[in-house]
Amino acid sequence: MFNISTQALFAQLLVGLINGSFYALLSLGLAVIFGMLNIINFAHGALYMMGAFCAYFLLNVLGINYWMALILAPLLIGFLGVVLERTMLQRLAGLDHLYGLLLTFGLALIIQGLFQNYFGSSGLPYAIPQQLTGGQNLGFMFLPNYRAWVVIFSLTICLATWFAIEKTKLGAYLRAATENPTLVRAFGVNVPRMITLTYGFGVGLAALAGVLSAPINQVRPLMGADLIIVVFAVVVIGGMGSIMGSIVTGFALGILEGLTKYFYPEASNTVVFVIMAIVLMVKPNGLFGRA
Amino acid sequence: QDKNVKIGVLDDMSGLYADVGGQGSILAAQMAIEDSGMAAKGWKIDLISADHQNKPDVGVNLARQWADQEKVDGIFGVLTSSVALAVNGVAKEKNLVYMNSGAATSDLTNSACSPNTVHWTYDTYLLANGTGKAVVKSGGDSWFFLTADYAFGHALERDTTDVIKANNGKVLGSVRHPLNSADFSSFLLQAQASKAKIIGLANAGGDTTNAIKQASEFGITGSGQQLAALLLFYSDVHSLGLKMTQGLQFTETFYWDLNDGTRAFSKRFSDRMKNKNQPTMVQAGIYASIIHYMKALEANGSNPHDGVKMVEKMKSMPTDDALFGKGEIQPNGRKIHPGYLFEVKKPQESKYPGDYYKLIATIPANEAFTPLDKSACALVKK
Amino acid sequence: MTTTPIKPVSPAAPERSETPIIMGMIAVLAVLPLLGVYPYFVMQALCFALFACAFNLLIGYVGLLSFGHAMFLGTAGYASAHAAKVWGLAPELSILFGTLASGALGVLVGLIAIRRQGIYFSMTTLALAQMIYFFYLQAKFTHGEDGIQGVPRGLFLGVLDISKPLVLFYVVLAIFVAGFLLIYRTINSPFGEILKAIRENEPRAISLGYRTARYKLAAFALSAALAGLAGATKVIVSQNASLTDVRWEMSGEVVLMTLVGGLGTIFGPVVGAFIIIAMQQYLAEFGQWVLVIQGVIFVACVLAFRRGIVGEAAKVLRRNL
Amino acid sequence: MVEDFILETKGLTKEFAGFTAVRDVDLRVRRGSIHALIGPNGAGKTTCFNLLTKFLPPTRGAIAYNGRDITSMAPADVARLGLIRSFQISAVFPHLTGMENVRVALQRHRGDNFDFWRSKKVLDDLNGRAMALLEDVGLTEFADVTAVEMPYGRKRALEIATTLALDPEMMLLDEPMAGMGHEDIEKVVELIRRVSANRTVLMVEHNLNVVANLSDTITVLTRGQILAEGDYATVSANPEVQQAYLGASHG
Amino acid sequence: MDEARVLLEVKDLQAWYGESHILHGVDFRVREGEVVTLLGRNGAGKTTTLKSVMGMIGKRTGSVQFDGQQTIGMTSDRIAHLGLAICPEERGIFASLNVMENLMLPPQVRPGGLPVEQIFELFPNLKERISSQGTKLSGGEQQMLAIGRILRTGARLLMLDEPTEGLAPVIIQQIGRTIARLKQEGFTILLVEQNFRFASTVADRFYVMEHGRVIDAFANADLDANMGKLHEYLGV
Ligand SMILES: Nc1ncnc2c1ncn2[C@@H]1O[C@H](COP(=O)(O)OP(=O)(O)OP(=O)(O)O)[C@@H](O)[C@H]1O
Ligand SMILES: Nc1ncnc2c1ncn2[C@@H]1O[C@H](COP(=O)(O)OP(=O)(O)OP(=O)(O)O)[C@@H](O)[C@H]1O
Ligand SMILES: [Mg+2]
Ligand SMILES: [Mg+2]
Repeated sequence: MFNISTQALFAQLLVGLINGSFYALLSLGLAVIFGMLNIINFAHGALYMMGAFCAYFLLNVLGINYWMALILAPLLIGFLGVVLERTMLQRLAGLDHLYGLLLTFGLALIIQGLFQNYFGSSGLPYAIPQQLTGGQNLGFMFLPNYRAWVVIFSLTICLATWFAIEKTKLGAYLRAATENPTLVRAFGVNVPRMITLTYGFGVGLAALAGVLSAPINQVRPLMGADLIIVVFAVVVIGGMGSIMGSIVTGFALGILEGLTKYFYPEASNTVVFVIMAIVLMVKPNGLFGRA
Repeated sequence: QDKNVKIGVLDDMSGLYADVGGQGSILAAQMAIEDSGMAAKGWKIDLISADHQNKPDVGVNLARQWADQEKVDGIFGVLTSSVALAVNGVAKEKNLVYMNSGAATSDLTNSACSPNTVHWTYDTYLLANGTGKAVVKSGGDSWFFLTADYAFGHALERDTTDVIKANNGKVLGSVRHPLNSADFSSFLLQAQASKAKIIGLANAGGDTTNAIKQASEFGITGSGQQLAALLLFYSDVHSLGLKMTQGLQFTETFYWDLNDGTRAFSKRFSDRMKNKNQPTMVQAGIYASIIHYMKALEANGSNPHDGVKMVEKMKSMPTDDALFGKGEIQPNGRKIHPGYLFEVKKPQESKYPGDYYKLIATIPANEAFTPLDKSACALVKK
Repeated sequence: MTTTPIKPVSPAAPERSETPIIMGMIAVLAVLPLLGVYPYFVMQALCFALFACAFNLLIGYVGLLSFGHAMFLGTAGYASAHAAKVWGLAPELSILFGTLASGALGVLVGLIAIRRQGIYFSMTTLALAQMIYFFYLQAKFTHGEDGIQGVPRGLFLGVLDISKPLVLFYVVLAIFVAGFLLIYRTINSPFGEILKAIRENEPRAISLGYRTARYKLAAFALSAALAGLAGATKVIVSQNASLTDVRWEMSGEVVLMTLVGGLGTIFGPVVGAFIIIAMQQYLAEFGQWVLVIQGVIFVACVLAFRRGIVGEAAKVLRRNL
Repeated sequence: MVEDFILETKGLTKEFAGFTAVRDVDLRVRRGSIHALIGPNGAGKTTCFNLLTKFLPPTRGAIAYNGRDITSMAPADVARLGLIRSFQISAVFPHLTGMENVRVALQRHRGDNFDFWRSKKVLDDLNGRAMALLEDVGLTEFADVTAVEMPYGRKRALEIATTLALDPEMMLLDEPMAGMGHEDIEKVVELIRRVSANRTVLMVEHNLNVVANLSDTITVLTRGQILAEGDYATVSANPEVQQAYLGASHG
Repeated sequence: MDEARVLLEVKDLQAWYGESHILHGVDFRVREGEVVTLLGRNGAGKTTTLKSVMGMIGKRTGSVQFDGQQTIGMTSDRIAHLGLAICPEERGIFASLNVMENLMLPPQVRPGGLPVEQIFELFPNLKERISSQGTKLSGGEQQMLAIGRILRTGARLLMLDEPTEGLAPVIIQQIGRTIARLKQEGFTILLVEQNFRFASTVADRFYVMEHGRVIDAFANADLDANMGKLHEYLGV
């Protein structure tokens, strides 16, 4: 098992990077919501799933293609997020974040349950868009075009988000509002609206990841359920509230997981927790976390 | 004579296998009760159902409660090996009839066999033997396994490996992936690097469908390597679509479009399903096992609530139904019937909705399951 | 970004003894099976109630949210199942062995986790629990997905035939009551007072000379052992030990039970456990709707009964419950 | 005459990432005295307290308490030696009542007790003493009020009562009067004077009246270093101190 | 002074924290360009009054007119945009922001705020610690930061809740000078102070509060004549 060929290793690293893009995109949304709004958004996986279903329906019912879905699905699901925030989460402002967790967990159950009732558990197919079928033979591996697109696209989105939040004043408002919303509001910032929109944005990111994954994975009601805990771990390892932390950790975890899949595949679902335990032992606030 | 009998369908209603069993299982049971015509003969057959959520302890609790409180006489269905084994113990303790359709583990009729248990539809031996043997014989003599890292996956890999070796094939390697892996590209690359002719998928449900989908994306199926799904259900093929699954070979014991009998049943079935789906072999197994149970009830004449007696009666009667044809139940509880090696049609070969499979080979009943003399079951007199 | 300590429901409620309510609760529980409630259901619920109480000891009174408590439930389960089935130990010894095993694991995990704060503590416990899960998944003696099936019951203390449902029921009830009273006493002990102070303001407690890490560790190990007692008892009841009990979902479930019942209340975890177990048991018939119904209940709970059922009752009655 | 110092530091230094908050401080506190540590904001007074009570590890230097080297002890252990601090930002147990706050401190006398099997009724013995302490700081009517609900000034008083409950040999008070009304200040000054009879007090305070009134010795810290030391008259006459701390009107 | 416009007029202001009724009808007014101080014992309701004016208390009734506009029903973010700003008692420095970010946080609601350089001139400590985490500052430095950041916003009415608490005498004097200068520049200041000595050097007028009501008022010029009463109210 240990006669590693560099070629195989390269291939694993690349594949890991691809998976990392999903982790990064999902954990980014979760980090925005958690770090900024102090809501542990357990519905993230369910909303990710809805993003994928949204793409499916846009295509199969309305004939709207993948590229439009990439824009429309996050908007639609993001709007749903805004509604959820306005009608439910908002009432939990100022409470311990356990309550947000319980509420979003309940929402996740409802959403997943409903989808399962109507679409069954084995899911629906969604084809790779015409323009991105096929792939490149890199010598050491065959890289599907679609996967290459996923890496590039999510990296772009991640960096743009990071810029929008860390390099503009928005990030400072959000962080401050987490600590003391009353005061930030008294400074003249419409905190409730900002929180609503941020939640909608985080949810939109989840939906975007869902659309991206639709052509790769079967569009299944439970596709997000197993992911949520891993993605949450990524956010913690990166350091809660750190946007860059979640992006870097997302990609890094993808790669490490890829290597684990090669050397000790049985443990590939556990490796993230091993890393989390080690990181928290050495750096109590995560890799990029503020003390 | 007491003509009141209550049976329960215990299955995954909300989880990964809800399409394989789920609501369809309940419908199959209802149809069996109706078709048996027992009501006309003065029998009152009650049906209840519940979701075991794929958790053994939930399954055990429900089964026990059914026995104690609901006075259930027989439990049917029970997908997922771990739950199936757990319920097996309760059925024996409470002296129920337990007819499993859906669990893969061949332990049910070997080390864990019980005088209360009949294992109907398929098991790992059949899957390994059916698919493994046929594929090796048709030239797929070098294998690489993607195995789900749990008892079922291990058993499937082990059994298939035995079959491959017995047929002069070889196994070049395997990876054991955790249950519910979303991404298979890494494993697929390893499989690709092995240069094995056949990539055997020793997993189930979402793992299998994702692996198949990604194999096509990575151009594996186009590059000379072939996938063999060791456990694939009609519902999986239906959900993946023919484009993705074309050319896949696998074993089932029931296909809706197999003969007139299956077609007639399936038509009635799909008309009554909310999503108009055709029955899976698991659902068909529930139907057939209940039909046989009803026949035994009638033939029995004495106490219908005595599980061991009922199962003995069933073993003593040959089985015959429209879905699985003629067969028998062996002393170890194994229901014997033929298996079928199918190949998924190309999209252009499919003539009408649901026309998915090509029959490649029939595995005769006497070869499909563990030979009695090899059974580890204590009920088998040697 | 630390978890703000969960506030006690009615901090200034006049001190009134809970003894009559506790007696009442025990009395009700004791007659349940005689009233036709299915004894196995009550036993199952009692085990989870004890589990939730143990968990609540940490979150409600020390302010530590463990998100890996399933590891203690499951460890004790496997340990006692193995002891009973493979070594043939008597049931009470198996339970004791399981409890001790979880207590010991609690000390180990506590040593690592206790120094982390808030969500990072929760995540450390989750991470360790997942590693433990992986160990049980791979270890031979647990039989992976199939679990340890058919655990024998035998004679409790050499005299009580616990294969009889009613005998078993009263044994389980006795174990639950013992565990519950121990927790109740702990909360109302001098030790418990210090725990509350630590939850409220740890640096201040340190500056008063309390070695808070030791207190937290002691509380953690105690909670782990009691969770273990619940897990071991559960195995004797259901006669199998499976991976379900070590999954993270189980750790989540105990959080739910406690929240639904009322965090930091005395009776909340018991009520919460009964509700959730009843839901699982009785909703099972609704098949595919189980998830949706559960979800609706959680959402309703958070929106309408934020303090949990017992917490809301306590507020209305203006007393500690 | 050999002077009896209860607390001595040698070259005490604390650096935070690229910033030295406390630099080479040799502080000596005479037993039985009231010693004030004053200095402009950010001079390092609170940091000093944190170092002395081990809430922060020093970068360099040594601390001796009662002749014993405590440089590498844990904070709780330092407290057990009788060196108790209060906090600049008021530190109470918010959801405990006044009485319970004080009782938690009184419980320390019972030693390291993990007696989770005993009823808390055993603590009722402490109620009398707790009530007396609350009375000392004028909090009698707040005995059953939870600390969150108390006005700020009361919380400070409660904190002092809690500190006193441990009967410390040496008390470190960080701005005990901050946020208090005039009457309360006078009360607390009296209280400190009274309780200092057989103990040592080291305090940080910006209220110069209080400092002048109470302290035997004053150490002035600026930018982490000792600028001057002596009684109030000496220190306040020092032009450097005037410039750095007292400001123009104190010429 | 008398001709100056009334900038803030509070009438029969009542406020509640949850169930507890804290303010029982507060009346006072502040003219443009004035420095007015609220005095009173601990717990008299001074802080609550400031927060109610700012709209930071959930339940309040009565009338609060700012510049002729009724604000009692507005949310605090809208009130802020009218040109009010608060420096809270507990300072409200954000741990997740560094000093500069804390300083730059409040949005500018109007032109005419102090430029950052001037704020650093007033509080040189802040400049030195510019990239420290906000809550790592010493107590006094945090107080400076809390005052500094609302000077930037251009708000015309500054409400300072015990701004001298925990500050060294030299800084208190500096704050005194700052307030004088702000007044010159046309800012109006509503102050809450325990430090009577300081208040007497900066304020034009005083209101005395007790039990959630204003019970007395006098101008700085009449201070000597009122010392006896003050002693009774505050124990000065
Ligand atoms: N944890 C820390 N990290 C970085 N810098 C710190 C930390 N703690 C304190 N400082 C800095 O060290 C300096 C001294 O702080 P300290 O709190 O000791 O001052 P102080 O003398 O108590 O002032 P004040 O009278 O305002 O309370 C300050 O400039 C502060 O910003
Ligand atoms: N969050 C709160 N919940 C309940 N009561 C409160 C709360 N905050 C303050 N109070 C009460 O309201 C009353 C007025 O408090 P406020 O803070 O306005 O007084 P203050 O005059 O500013 O006193 P101080 O000089 O101590 O700051 C006090 O009796 C206090 O106990
Ligand atoms: Mg200080
Ligand atoms: Mg105040």
